[in-house]
Amino acid sequence: MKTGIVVFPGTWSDRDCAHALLEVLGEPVRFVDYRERDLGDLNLVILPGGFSYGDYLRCGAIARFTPVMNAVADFANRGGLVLGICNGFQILQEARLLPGALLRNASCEFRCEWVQLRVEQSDCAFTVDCRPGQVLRIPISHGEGNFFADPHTLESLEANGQIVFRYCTADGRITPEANPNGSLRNIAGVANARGNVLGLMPHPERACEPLLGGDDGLAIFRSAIHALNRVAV
Amino acid sequence: MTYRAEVFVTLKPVVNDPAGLTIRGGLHALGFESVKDVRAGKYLSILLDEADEDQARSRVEEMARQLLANEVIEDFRIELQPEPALAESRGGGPS
Amino acid sequence: MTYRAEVFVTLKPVVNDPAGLTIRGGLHALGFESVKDVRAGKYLSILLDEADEDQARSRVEEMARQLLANEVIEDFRIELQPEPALAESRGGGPS
Amino acid sequence: MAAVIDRFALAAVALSADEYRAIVAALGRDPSELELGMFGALWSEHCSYKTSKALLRQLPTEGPHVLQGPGENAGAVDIGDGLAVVFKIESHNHPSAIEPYQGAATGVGGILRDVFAMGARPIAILDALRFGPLEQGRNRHLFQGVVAGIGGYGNCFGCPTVGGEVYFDPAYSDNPIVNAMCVGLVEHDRLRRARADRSGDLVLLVGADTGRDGIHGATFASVEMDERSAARRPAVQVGNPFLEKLLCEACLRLNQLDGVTAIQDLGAAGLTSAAAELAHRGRRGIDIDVARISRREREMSAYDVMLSESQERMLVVVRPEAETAARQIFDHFELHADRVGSITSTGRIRVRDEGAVVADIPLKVLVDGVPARSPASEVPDKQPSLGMPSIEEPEAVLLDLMARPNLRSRRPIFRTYDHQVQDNTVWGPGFDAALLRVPGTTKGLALTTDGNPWYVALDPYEGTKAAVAEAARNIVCSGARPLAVTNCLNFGNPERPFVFGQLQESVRGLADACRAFELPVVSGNVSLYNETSERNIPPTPVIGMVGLLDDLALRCPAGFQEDGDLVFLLGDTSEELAGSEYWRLIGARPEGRPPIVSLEMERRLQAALLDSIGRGVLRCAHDVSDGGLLVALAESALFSGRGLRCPGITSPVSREAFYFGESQGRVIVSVAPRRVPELQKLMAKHHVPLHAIGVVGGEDFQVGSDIRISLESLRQAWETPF
Ligand SMILES: Nc1ncnc2c1ncn2[C@@H]1O[C@H](COP(=O)(O)OP(=O)(O)O)[C@@H](O)[C@H]1O
Ligand SMILES: [Mg+2]
Repeated sequence: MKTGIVVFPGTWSDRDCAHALLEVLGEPVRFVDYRERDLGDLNLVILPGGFSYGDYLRCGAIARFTPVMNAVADFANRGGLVLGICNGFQILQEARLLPGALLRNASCEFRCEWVQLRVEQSDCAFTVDCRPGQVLRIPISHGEGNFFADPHTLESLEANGQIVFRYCTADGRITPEANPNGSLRNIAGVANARGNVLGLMPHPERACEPLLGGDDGLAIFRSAIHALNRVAV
Repeated sequence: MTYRAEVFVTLKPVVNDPAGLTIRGGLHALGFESVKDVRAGKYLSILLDEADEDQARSRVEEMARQLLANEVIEDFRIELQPEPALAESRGGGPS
Repeated sequence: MTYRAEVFVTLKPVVNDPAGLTIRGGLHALGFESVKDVRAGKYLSILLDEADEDQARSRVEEMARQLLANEVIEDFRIELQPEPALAESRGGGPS
Repeated sequence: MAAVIDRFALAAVALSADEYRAIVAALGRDPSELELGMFGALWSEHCSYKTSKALLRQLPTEGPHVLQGPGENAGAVDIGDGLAVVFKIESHNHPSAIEPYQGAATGVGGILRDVFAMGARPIAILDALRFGPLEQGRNRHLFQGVVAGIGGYGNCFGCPTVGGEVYFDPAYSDNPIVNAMCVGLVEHDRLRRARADRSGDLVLLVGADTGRDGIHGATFASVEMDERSAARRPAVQVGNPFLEKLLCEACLRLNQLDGVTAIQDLGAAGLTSAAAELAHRGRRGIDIDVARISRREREMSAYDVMLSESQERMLVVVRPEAETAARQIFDHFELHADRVGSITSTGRIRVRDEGAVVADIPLKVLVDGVPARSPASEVPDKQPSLGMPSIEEPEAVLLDLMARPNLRSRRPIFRTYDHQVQDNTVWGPGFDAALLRVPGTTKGLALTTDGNPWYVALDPYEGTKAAVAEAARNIVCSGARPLAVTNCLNFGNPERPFVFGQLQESVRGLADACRAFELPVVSGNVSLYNETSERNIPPTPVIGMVGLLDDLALRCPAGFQEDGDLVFLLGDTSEELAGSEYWRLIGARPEGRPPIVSLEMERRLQAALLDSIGRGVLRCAHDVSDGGLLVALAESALFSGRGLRCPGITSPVSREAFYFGESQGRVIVSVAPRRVPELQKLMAKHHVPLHAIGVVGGEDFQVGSDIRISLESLRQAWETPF
């Protein structure tokens, strides 16, 4: 497997993702510049967190038009695995590869803290290693992670099983108190209909080592690796 | 009487505007070469009850001065109209 | 010809507006009790060279549709005037 | 004196008539307007340290691990494995008072540039803040704006904010304190000095276009604020953390390139200061052509360009043959670079505008020539220690204390800061010191800032000593060994004798404490003239400290770990209540003698702690500081959600002093019962007093018959929102 980590101007969790994959999981990675147009050598593409173009107009709005995004769209349409983390999630939505939008946090404040996620779907490529209902502890770090979609879209997301993670309490309950940003229905991560593109606000790459507070994030990367191996077999 | 005030807050011309510059760069990259300058600001639409238009205007000016803008780096402009058909005042509701 | 376009980007009425709510709270705390609702949006002032007003307007509409607003959550409105006395076009210069 | 140079012109550049005469004498002629502006900037307090320089000479700055002491953009200390830690703290008080968000944001931007100018990757930010009480709307506005601005810049840039401190006192109402510290890492052989020592090198100006930003910001930070300053040219600007991120990545890549001589950030006094210091450090001269500089605005004069303080700009000095390679790096990051001049052998800074020479000054005069100021000073008499008021209800007092703005949980603040980005944060904010992994090693860096303002206000010498001791204690509690110090001296108007006296005493305390702990001071910053309408801030030194932990596996947490563990107090308590939070809670007058640090005892305590932590004897260690013993115990309980039972402690001093006094040199620790004999032996060996306190466990916090509170009520008090 080979993972590409896309670097836009202003991206910062590129190095963290590379650390998690390479140093913790021993998976080869390569950084992909936003001007590149060819992802032919890759099996997994990560759009990491950060503030692409400063997030000045809208998170992800400008990054979405960089050359690499055409390649990412092609890659996704061919069934390649694409993971958007935080700013990467926002970029995928701007590019219409994922539904909905992310508004300012309801508190209007940035939030950096550990949260719990309930795995809602285990047939998404990024959760094949998880049980439905499993609770993962992973940090968030964002000012605009408040998931919004119109009622029609929401219903179809529910119906198609595209809601992959929801914010929950430590024992897996979906409550308003467990929702750190005001997201509709506590949605923390959604997939496309085909299940090969996932976007989530929390940062799994920050939860890969007990030394740093926990390693539940590994489940997401390992799932992708296993999903790919399965296809390859 | 209910009024709708629109407040436009912009950075003073002498102040640098990173957001405006970055948006201009984004427009150029999209092929909108004719764009020479972009300044980014805030737009606030405020619904308020006041006795008359003068009073409404002077209240909104106070708000802008105290909270909505920082005159060290920002300018603001206010536009005001009466909001006629507002049956009921809905909290966070839209116009 | 040089035109100045003003683009107002607002959240759609069905989308809730945390920034607007927070500002309303701030205004109430400052004693501006008459404020019933605040909606927060973006204000962009764009200077561009185009052949005529129609073309300028349609270009700015394209910009708004493609980049400046996200139609999933936002609406926009455009106002346009010719910018008369602009002697010289310098990169990041203010008007 | 030339007719044009009147009192007002000098006031505009904040120079005295004597200083003007010194300039004329050195140049052998009257300075031009631009030259006078350049002198005003470089001879300002902010750039020249003319009032504090002589005092700062007392500080120890050398040590076996010091790779770079004061005098460069930041200090650097060896941490083994070929790596160096680079750090510095700086103030942005004045801009933050005017525009709190942008003032604080650009403060973070400035200190980040100091660190990556040294070739180091910034790995952590800390912020030390002081405000007036939040009951006043303006203070709340400043507080919220500053916190949002620090997060806004650091979060976007991608450097974690891992620690700091926030205190509230009416004395800071007009004049908040905003200090930011940045810590970076670099390989020894990539540590870069901002020193242009080769004639013929090219000077590139990279980053933002130059606007009329903060012209005379440097002088502005050196005179008191008054009503007029609001009407001056806006001295606050809008930070661009996105551009700074690109600049940083470009500089780090540039740092790997052969043929790059020096990198220098543009800060106070802009291009004038950057160019002059760069060339002067290398004993060279520099030519600048202002016509080549990209501007943001029309009709900017040479004066505007040379003195602009536009943010997010760097000077890069390269050999001519390296220019192309350097430009490739800038192009990669879509950064704009102008070639604005060259390094010469003249020893002068020469500024040209469209061919004409508009300034020509010997660097020795401009950079080093300012006559030192030694204002009159007045050192107050030592205060007597005061008698104790007695308390009726310790439980109510404890709950009140936990909820006080100065003691309650800082989580509402630090959860708005990204404290994890870069994947090295072992412990973020919330404990004694933050702990970061040194990537690629088993080592950790412990980071803290400290400076209890009330002790310093009561006694600048003792208070500053205490700040150093507390910082070191915080580091040691995590298991790390203190390495070196940075400091920010925030004081009032030094032309007032009592203020200069405070500064003198404070620096003396800093020097004595650093010597006692063998801690070199490798960088720092002085912020004077924190005076508004004749009201001066209390003396506010802030100590930033970095410590090294050789093996992260040996780190020691601050919260109780296991039920049944035994809790001890290390160190002795005296009848000391003046300056404590309890003192303010009961409304006592701000007078008396603050807690006094015995440097000798403190050294023993810290050695004993490191010894015990190194042997794995301790389960937790937490320093007893603001609020006193019970507050420290309550915090250790809340950190981990484990209760505490103290069977009734026999207090060697009055109950008030024991429970709520802030005697220094004390730490609470917990140990597994079977290791108690070892602990006793170690403390005996180091001659550190050991007092049994209680047992970890349960849902309650219980002290004899005085206190029995559920952890939940403690938590509620502690988590009172701001
Ligand atoms: N402004 C701030 N930014 C980040 N962290 C902060 C800030 N203020 C306080 N903290 C963190 O909160 C904790 C408590 O602060 P403080 O009471 O000053 O600690 P201590 O007494 O151990 O020095 C520390 O971990 C500190 O780093
Ligand atoms: Mg402390």
